[in-house]
Amino acid sequence: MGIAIYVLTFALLLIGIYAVVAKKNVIKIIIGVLIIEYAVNMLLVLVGYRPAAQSGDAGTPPVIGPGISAEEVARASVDPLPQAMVLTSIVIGLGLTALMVAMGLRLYEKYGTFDMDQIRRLRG
Amino acid sequence: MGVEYLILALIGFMLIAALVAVETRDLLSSVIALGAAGFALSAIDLLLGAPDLAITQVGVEVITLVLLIRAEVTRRDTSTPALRDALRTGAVLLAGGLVLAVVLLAVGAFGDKAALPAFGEPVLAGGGAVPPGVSKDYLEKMTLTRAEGGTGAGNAVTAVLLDYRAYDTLGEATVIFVSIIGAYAIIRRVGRKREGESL
Amino acid sequence: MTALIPLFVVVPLGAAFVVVILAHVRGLKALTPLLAVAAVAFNFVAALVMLGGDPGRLSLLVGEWGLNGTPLGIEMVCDGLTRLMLVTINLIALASIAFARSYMRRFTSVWMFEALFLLMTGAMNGVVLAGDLFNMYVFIEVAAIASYALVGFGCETEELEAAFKYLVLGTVGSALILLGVTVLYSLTGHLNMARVAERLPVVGATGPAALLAAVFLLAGLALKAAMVPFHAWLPDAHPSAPAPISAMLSGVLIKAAGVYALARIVFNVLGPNPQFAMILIALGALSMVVGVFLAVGQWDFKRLLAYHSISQMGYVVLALGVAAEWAPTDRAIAALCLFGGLFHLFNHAAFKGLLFLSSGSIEQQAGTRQLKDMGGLTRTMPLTSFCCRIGALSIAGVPPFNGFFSKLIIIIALVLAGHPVLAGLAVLVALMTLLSFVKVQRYALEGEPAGGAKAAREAPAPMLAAMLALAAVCVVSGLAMVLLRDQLFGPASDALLAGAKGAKQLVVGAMP
Amino acid sequence: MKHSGMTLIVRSVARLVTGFICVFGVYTAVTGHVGPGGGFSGGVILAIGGLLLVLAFGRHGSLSLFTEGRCRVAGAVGALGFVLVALSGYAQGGFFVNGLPHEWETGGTILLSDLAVLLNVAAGLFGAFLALSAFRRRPREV
Repeated sequence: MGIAIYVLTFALLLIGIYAVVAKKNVIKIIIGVLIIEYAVNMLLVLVGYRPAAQSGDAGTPPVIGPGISAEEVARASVDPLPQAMVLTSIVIGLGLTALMVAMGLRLYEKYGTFDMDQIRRLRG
Repeated sequence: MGVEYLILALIGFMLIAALVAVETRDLLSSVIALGAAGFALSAIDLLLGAPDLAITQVGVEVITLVLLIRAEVTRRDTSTPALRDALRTGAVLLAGGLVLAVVLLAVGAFGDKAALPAFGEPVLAGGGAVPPGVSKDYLEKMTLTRAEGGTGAGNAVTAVLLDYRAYDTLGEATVIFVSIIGAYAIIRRVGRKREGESL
Repeated sequence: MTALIPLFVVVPLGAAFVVVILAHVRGLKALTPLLAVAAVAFNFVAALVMLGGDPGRLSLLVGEWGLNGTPLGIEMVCDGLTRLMLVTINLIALASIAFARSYMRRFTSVWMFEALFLLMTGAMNGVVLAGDLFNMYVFIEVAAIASYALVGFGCETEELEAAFKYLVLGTVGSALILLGVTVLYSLTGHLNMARVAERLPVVGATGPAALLAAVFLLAGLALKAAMVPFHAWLPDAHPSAPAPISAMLSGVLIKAAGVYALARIVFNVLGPNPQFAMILIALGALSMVVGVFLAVGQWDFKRLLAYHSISQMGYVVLALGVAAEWAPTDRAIAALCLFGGLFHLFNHAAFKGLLFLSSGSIEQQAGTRQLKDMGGLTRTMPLTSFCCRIGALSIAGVPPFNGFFSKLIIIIALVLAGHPVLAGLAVLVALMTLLSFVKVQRYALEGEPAGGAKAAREAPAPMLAAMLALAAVCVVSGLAMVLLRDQLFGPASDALLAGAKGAKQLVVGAMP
Repeated sequence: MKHSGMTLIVRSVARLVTGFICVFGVYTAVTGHVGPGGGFSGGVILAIGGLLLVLAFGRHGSLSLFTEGRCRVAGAVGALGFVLVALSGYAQGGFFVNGLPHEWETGGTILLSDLAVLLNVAAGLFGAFLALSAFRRRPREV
């Protein structure tokens, strides 16, 4: 079961890389980059997961709050460090999206197309 | 074990949505399919015990979708496949196959010893060859004082993000700042001045 | 001394934020260039102070988070290699920002350029000071994003296309690096480089999971370092940027975010072994040869320089690979290889920075980058031509200049290490490089002034000062090599050769 | 320039909802040290609030106070605030040392950092959105 989850995550990564390498539309390339980000973020959360004390429940968040004592967090909660890393990585992805969209719009303005092949041809 | 099946199903959904996003010709559908994958990811985050990530992922997803839909000046992907693209696809498949083989080895599909810890049994849980890493300290010292290694925050993710590893977060805040200044720089109306022009 | 370490990162970042604020306050906009120069100059002086101080390892636990010798937070490390990189980065940064004072007059919104430049410099300092894998990734990413925007700063059509291509490939590289870091974390439970290196052998440093991490990290960093076959973005991106940025990208970014990180991870985290050595040797030799063959046919001056960057970085990676091969068995040969490689890394920063700056000066005055449209620049721009010639002689490996010594050491080390074929290749590539720069001399500098070169005038004083300073470095560092070896390169190669064992010493410093 | 807003229903709903979204964003940020959330989530949510208003009322409808330039300055101030929190550690003996009272559920400087990050992210994203949508609408250059 766990192996299938990991393997599917890497399959998602490959779909993203395929889109970046083989697609020629600017928007499609941006989508490919975002899919790669999803796969990486998901892998990070997956490696920190451990099941809740009661099997069948969702994992225990590393947050002390109503109904979750400090002992329970220390014993059974998921790993907080990968989550902090993913938060960083999500924000990096958002910043990159803004930059990529800016470049895509600018390319469209200059060439009137999103097609990288045509862009290359127009450039000569 | 119900959670694992749910996660598997959601990842399957993400894969399908990603394939649709990559392959469909209509760019608006493509972006919406990507959004579906993103929201599935935030559901997975919730199941994996990461509510912070789920909140942020939903927010980021909304902004990403708005930005991408605004960026769609045309709706159609008009590119035509050429021989070179087929070659590239072949190269990706080949490299991907190799990587997947290493991945299968690494996740211990063939019962290898030096494999990744199995899903649901992170290093943190102990029991592997190495003792649990730093995260064990993060979780066990939450209610302690600073001298004993605690931060005084009830949310371990925030404690890691803004105290133990606050320096990373400085980098992260800088990333947002740098990419936004970069976006401003890219969409300036004029990049270079012409002769004798002052702006 | 340790209190100085964070300032390398915080001063440029803080200065960048202040630049953005000042640019929006009426009357204070004129202060932004001064602030940018001051921040970089401060860093350069601080780097020299660090170099002059205690040559051992300095370690700083950020936030003083440590318990019984275990770091809980992030560790910043300053050892011999870091000191060398800090001096290199801030030297080129100072020359480039001084050059940019005049050069960037033609561009609009120069304050954005200054902010991005400072962010890129600070982030590169962060990369070389990082003692933590994820921290290194974050700063590689900051530096890379700033460089994507800077490549497209002119907003012309080709520049935007090059920037987009660079952005996409760079992001894939970053994602691969993060995947590698993830795998290492899930294996060892730590992100601190020293801790990872310590625990990796316990879980199997040569097992499939460690192999997976190595594949991701090496591929991602090779993309960042533009090693063949991951080099497709570099010949478009580096020439498209404004000249001071080309100098920064070719001069230091591919080194700090690519080669330096590669060396750190192979030597200090994964531990040198024959498989990684083979990969590095193959990447290095391939880049060296393919880069120079692609460069010979170029007529665009900046593009030619960009291809030479691939080729010259090939030398460095080749030397690192051979060092990794010999590190477990013969320390002396490995040390010689590292000396050659790191010396060449520094030299390449100096002469490639000089060449890109002079290409920018020529482009601005003569209005063209095409070698065929130039000629006789020696007469119209004597000082720029002089600097350009020194850079060309250095990169071509002509005796008294620095490039000659580092290439000679690499070739000697290759022969001693039992790789005569690779040594022969290195000699061949050096000759091809010489040939290609004879072409530059012949078409751009000699002969009758032609094309845009007729109307060219000498560059303004700040630009000349930056170029002359780098030219002086090229001449002096070649002659002062023997002196520099103990000061600069000894501690640097020791830092790498200490390997996983030495990494344990990284964890010192104050614990609460 | 005449702005392109949306229909009356959308505008009324947007007007109602935006307040809640913004309050929720700030709440998420300031309670980040005791519960789920933090500066980044809060900043992103706050930016969405602004985004909703711009989408419903058009660029010049209700947010003419927040220009691109002001957003840039606010983002820079947020980032600079975070740097100052980092440097304030020097008063306690080192970089990023958390010097404020640091017992259970106070979090020391965490709250201050959260607020700085909130300002940085919200202002930055909103400003970027404004710039990109303004770019989208302007006529093609020759």
